Amino acid sequence: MSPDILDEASEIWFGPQHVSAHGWATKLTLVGDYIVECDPNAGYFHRSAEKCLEFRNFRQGSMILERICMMEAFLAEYPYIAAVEKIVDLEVPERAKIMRTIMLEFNRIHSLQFWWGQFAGELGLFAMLLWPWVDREYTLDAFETLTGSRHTISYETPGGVKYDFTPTFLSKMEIALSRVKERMPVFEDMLAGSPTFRLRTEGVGHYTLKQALKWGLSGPNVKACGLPMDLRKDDPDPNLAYDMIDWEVPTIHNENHPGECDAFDRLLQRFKEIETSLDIIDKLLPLLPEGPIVDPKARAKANRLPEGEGYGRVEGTRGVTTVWLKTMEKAQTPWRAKIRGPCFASYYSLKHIVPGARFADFPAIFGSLDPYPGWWDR
Amino acid sequence: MSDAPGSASTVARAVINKYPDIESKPLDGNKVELIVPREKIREVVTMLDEEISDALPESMFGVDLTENKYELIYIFWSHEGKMLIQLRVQLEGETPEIESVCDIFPGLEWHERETHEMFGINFMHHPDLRPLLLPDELVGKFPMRKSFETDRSRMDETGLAAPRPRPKPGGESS
Amino acid sequence: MVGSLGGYEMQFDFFTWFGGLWDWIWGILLWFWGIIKWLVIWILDIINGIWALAAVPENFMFLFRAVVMPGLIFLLLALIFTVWFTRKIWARVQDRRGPTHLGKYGGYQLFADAVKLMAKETIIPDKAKRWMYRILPSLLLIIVLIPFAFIPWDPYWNIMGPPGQAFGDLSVSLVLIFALLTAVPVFSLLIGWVTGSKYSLIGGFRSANNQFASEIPMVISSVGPAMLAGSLSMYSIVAAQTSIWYIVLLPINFATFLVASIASVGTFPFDAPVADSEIIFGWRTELSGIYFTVVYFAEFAEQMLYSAIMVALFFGGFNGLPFLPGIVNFLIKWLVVYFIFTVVTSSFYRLRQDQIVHLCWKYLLPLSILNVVLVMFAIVYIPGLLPLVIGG
Amino acid sequence: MGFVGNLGDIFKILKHVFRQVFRRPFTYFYPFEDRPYPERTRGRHIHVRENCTACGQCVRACPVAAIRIDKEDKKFEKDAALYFDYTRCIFCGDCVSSCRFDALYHTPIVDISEGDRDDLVYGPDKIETLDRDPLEWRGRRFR
Repeated sequence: MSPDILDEASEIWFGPQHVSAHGWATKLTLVGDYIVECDPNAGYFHRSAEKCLEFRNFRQGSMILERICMMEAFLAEYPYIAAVEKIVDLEVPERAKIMRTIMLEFNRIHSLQFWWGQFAGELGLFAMLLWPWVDREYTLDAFETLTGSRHTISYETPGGVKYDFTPTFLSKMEIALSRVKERMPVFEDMLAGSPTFRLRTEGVGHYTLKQALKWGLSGPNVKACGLPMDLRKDDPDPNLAYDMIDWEVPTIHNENHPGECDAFDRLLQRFKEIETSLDIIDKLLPLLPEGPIVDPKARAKANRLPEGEGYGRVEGTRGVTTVWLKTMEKAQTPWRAKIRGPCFASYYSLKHIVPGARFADFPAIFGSLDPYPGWWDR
Repeated sequence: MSDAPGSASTVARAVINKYPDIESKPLDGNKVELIVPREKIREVVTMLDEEISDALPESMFGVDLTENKYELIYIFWSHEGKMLIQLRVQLEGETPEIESVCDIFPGLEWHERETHEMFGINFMHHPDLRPLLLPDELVGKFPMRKSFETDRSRMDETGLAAPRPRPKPGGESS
Repeated sequence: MVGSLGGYEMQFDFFTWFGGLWDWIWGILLWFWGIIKWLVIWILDIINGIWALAAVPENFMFLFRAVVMPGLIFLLLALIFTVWFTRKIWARVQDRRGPTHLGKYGGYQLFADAVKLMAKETIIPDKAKRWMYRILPSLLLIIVLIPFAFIPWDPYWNIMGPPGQAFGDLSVSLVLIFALLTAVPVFSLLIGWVTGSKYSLIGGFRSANNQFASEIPMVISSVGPAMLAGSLSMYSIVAAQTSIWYIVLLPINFATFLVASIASVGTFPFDAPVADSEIIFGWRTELSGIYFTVVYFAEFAEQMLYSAIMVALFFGGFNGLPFLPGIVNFLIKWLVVYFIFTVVTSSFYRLRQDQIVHLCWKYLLPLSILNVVLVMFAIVYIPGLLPLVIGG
Repeated sequence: MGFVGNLGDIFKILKHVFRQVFRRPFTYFYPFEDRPYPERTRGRHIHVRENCTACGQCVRACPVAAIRIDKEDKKFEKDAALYFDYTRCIFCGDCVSSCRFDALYHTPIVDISEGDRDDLVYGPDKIETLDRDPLEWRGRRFR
């Protein structure tokens, strides 16, 4: 930055008590209407989840993880379970694998429904803020029928699943999914089709694929650049059922800037993500066999784990979510647990994406990266 | 050079024949682990950056092994080769020092800041090592170390109270 | 002989002086009483004069109209109804219920809000300029309420009275309304600047920028009906629309007027001055208590005013169903236009400040100028247009 | 994408919004109306003293140590009094799943709000019954 620009720059805190920045803060250096420097500040949500994990045994650990990101509780707690299952080899019954995959995809749809509303609210249209959240009520109702709680579901345990699918749950899921399918064209008109939306998001928050990978971005923020990097296809987890059906990873290939993406491409990418999830659930439901839902010896084996390190990974709605566990011989609690959230990288990447944009673009850029403070503060 | 999926071992072999004193240990699937000495970390990371075109710096974190012995683990993922490279660095001393790699992979900048404030591992040439997550009163106390005592008044009520057989390296762990 | 005190000769007879003191004091009191009496009499004369003036039926009717019926009381009640109506529409657009708990359909919610807001403590930030912080909000509300005097609600029952009367409708009331409304951006800029916070400063500049850019297309697109009716007085424009409403002849003009009025009020699509996801509440961030109430009402009064002008210019104010009194026609049309105004504003995303200005200067302005040119040619070359338009 | 295209989009959006305005809103009057809770809802607990054998499994299973057991206070021959601390409880359902003698159940009652914190510690008398004093406020029954 040439020094003479900075002397007439003014600093504004897009601060923690801000209407649309609840729980995080960024120091923006403004020259006129343009942002010259952006310094994201983390730590407002820090509840030391990693230290708490050192005091929880292996059945209770996943409950801390699902409270880090309420929007994708199934997806947040699964890496911990996968890490435990890598350390001690529990054989997960077939039915549990398919139920887990169905619920992960159902949770991805729920998280994207939330994101539609939040992004539209940040851009100013409060009608579009509440319409997807009305559909979300049906999804949460289905979650509550299955597990008993809307957000903090604690559904998966090492070795399988806690609650079984009941006919009422299947009918409620059917209602929720048909509601998503039927409302999709309406939301496409209101979001992608709205001229004011295109004015606010085209060419905003622009980065190339190379930069995205260097910052550690993953998930829809990278697939929008055209790279089909999806953990469900790259590193299929043995205890999930993604490799049982054939589906392909949705990506966006924008012709006027091929290897790059901006806020509008990320929106189109998330529309495709929802269609893929719906398609996966429709394919998996008929394959659901009868049988036990949890490995009978799971309780005994998962009580004290042998020495070892496990690295559980899952493709969350916002990117790759991973948990790394290290356990000592015959210890009830992990020696060290590292949680890596997808939004850790997307919040950091604001530091490079935002300079150059206008002050009014900041909510659009921030909203399009689909951030969640729980992930970078843990 | 991204080629057949089985390329994790080829990348590891390329690194080994360039730096003989690194030993590698294949993990399950397409993952490989390299034990890297402290002073060679920058060279290995730059070499990884050139070898793998689309390396994703997934995470970097520290592990406290009591008695001032720490371990740094860098994890990189590549979509082309579908491989995961894990670098492990052993560290010694009250506040160990290591070169920072955040100019090669900017994604690790905040990981290094967090490890610095949680474990007290100093990263040389890091642009701004301010505390990332901790409130002011915890800065400098390195809470993630095993020696950081926590409130254990209600430990007996949880099911964890049973004495856990642990290797007795001296330090009293969680 | 001067009083003797046991044989001493006194140069100054104290006792007679003391005896006279009482009369002196009594004189002062009388003098005071004279002033007070004069003052009271003077006030009574003034009241008497006013009463003599007001007792004249014509003046009294003007006072009654100005204060009660289409004037102050009616406006405040209409204002409160508008706020309630807007909140209900926003709620229905967002698939929820809006105010419900107080009153049958949340009717008393607005009175409760008004009382609460006035009772709230007014926190004046220390960086604010104190006396300007106190005066400006009320000035803003005055400026926005005055133009309501020139709106022709009813052929006889509007504030300015029928043309023949003493106060007769001004021949340039359309120009006067827009002259008053140009002061609004000045006040929003000043309030934003005076309250001293960075966010409100940005909001103030944005609102001024926004309104300058949108007022010109609005004024130009109101020239169309004036040319058709052949006069600049609101009353005669409305009177000329007996046979045909001008929206039928000038749909584009109505469209540019609607978009420009939305931009100059600063509601949703052109929401930069009050962008709550960026600069918390724009230039109104630091106001609280009674000042916030006044400014909040000023915004809704502005929306009411613009929809009333639209009804007068394009929907033929009090011309409508013959059996209904003029003011009822006007109110029904005003309700419909206000409904359209609110629903249109709550269905688009917020535009950036430069995009708003870009839209106003590059699209609205040429469109409204083109429209004026069209009306000119239509008047000259289309034979049947003039008698049709002049109407009764 | 062209002026006419934008105009078409604008009218499509207005059609959606107009159709939404005249639809029945989704929300309901919460304190007076309520949504049907499914039977698996993890609300407040009910402790059945007859089946309880004071084994303390629930105390160990709780991740946040929200249950305190008092073994001396017996009502039947081999049971114990439980104190549920609802300020700490996260409603995860581990205690219910770890109780082998069916002595603990969840109920779909989720609105347990109290005046001060120590009322939230449900003692043995409060944890067994579902009835609680109705909440009256300004002439309206909330509970």
